[in-house]
Amino acid sequence: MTELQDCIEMTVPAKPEYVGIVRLTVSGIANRVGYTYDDIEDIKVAMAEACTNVVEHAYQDEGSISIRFSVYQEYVEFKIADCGQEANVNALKKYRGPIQPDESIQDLKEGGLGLFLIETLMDDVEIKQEKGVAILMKKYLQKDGVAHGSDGFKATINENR
Amino acid sequence: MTELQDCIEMTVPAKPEYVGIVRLTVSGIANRVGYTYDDIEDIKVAMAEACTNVVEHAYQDEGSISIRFSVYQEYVEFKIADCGQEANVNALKKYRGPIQPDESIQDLKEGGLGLFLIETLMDDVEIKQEKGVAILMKKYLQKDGVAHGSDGFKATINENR
Amino acid sequence: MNLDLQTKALSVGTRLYVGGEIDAYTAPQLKEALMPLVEKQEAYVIVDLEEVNYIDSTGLGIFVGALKAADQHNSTMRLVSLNDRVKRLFSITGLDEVIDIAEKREETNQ
Amino acid sequence: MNLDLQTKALSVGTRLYVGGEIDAYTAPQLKEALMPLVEKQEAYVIVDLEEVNYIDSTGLGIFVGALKAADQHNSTMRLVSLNDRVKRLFSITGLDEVIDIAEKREETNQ
Ligand SMILES: Nc1ncnc2c1ncn2[C@@H]1O[C@H](COP(=O)(O)OP(=O)(O)O)[C@@H](O)[C@H]1O
Ligand SMILES: Nc1ncnc2c1ncn2[C@@H]1O[C@H](COP(=O)(O)OP(=O)(O)O)[C@@H](O)[C@H]1O
Repeated sequence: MTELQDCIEMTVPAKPEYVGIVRLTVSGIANRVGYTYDDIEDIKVAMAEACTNVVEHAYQDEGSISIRFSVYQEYVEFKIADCGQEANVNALKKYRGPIQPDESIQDLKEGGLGLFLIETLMDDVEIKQEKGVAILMKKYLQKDGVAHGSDGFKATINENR
Repeated sequence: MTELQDCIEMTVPAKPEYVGIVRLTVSGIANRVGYTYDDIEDIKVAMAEACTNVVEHAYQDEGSISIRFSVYQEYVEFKIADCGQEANVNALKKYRGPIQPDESIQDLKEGGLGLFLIETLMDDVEIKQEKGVAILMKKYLQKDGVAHGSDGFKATINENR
Repeated sequence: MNLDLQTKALSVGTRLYVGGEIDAYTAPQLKEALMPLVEKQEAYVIVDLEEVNYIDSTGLGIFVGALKAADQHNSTMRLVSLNDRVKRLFSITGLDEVIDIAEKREETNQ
Repeated sequence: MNLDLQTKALSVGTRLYVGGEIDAYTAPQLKEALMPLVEKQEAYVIVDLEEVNYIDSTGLGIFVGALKAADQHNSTMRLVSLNDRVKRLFSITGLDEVIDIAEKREETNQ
């Protein structure tokens, strides 16, 4: 039922100019696998967030981003990993939410939305300590117009189209 | 002068549906590196030919295509490798040319143009026996409108644009 | 990522419109649409490649196969509206010498 | 793969047209164009995102920074012509509650 069908791997330098190339590859794979237009865009954002985190936080010097796509019948598991310094993975798991409208403008932070977006856009997200930080995220394929997983927001958006 | 700048690697299943995904990634990388439009299209064809050969000839059963892009200042080296059975690499190195107009139609072959296209479109091509067959090909970046390498045909085409 | 394939009956013959990228994945779709057309006796088949933006040797091979089948059935196959990139691959491989390819884009409205 | 950035002087204020994908690679370009506009005292800046088809948190962060700078300089920043995808990311993150975003596409011709 959830037998692995295909596995695609990719390694790129941890530099900002490669995040767009990863997005291009992601859109090709997601398209081929059969995701809806909106799901493809969500996956592109989530993947870019994970890659950008590696670019910005994983390495002192140079390093690379390892990406793996595991294609199953009902979902794809996306893994983004680095070999950076030991990160405080528990800190990465703390509660994240959207910006609060009652915050004063000067208290708003310019960062800190990446992991929140990943968790919101993907169906199942796991953060692990491996050689560096590894993020595993699943996105279920929508069949017969019914969204699997618990992404109620997306279901609403789709209805509006 | 020709110091390695970036290295990108990719592994995909040796199935026809992944050749287009490789092309998409190739176009993203070639674009970023700064190739002209025509060069990008040439590289896409050459990469697709090499990948299609792996899909069609390398494995009895399943297998994968390994791709590596080594970005240097003046060129990119593209490597496509498989882990298929031992192939007769010498046979792969025999002379190849275009179709002869005096051949009778019924003698024309439907295949056999892949390696010829690779050799014509890329600047420097090497075929090696490694775990399976490995093809290494270089494409120089055009600077100041002057083509490096010996690709006279392309230069003519460019003039017509 | 599939080909877009449509046929239209002409006063004489058939026009096959092809759109998309012709590669190892999509070539079988082209073959399935094209072969039955050229395998009729004395057929006249125009293949319109205006919407094709990519072709490689797998696609070229389909046209070689179709040419041979057309030849066997006294049929005619003509390719029209090739963009520069697609045309170029027919030229490099020498296939433009054996396959009937309309020279100018204007010739396509026949 | 760079951003397309153009400014136009309005009878009151400035309009910044942005085109392309706003991500970690291009966000610095946006920042460089946008910050000087909102860092003027009592400026009025319209950012036209009609040609932006992708944004992620790095790009959202630039707008948060610009909002803070605008606030410090008694300036106004208004985002217009967002496509559904881009708008959606401002909504999910709650940024549409703090940043002035024109509701309908029509409102952009001011
Ligand atoms: N790959 C990583 N390696 C090390 N630290 C990371 C990694 N990814 C995320 N982090 C940490 O988690 C924090 C939150 O990440 P995120 O929500 O994406 O926001 P931002 O990147 O804008 O700070 C980062 O500031 C960083 O400290
Ligand atoms: N990766 C490979 N593994 C094994 N054999 C190969 C490989 N690539 C090419 N070959 C051999 O070289 C021949 C010529 O290849 P090519 O010029 O691409 O034409 P075609 O693939 O249409 O036969 C193939 O028919 C095959 O026998």
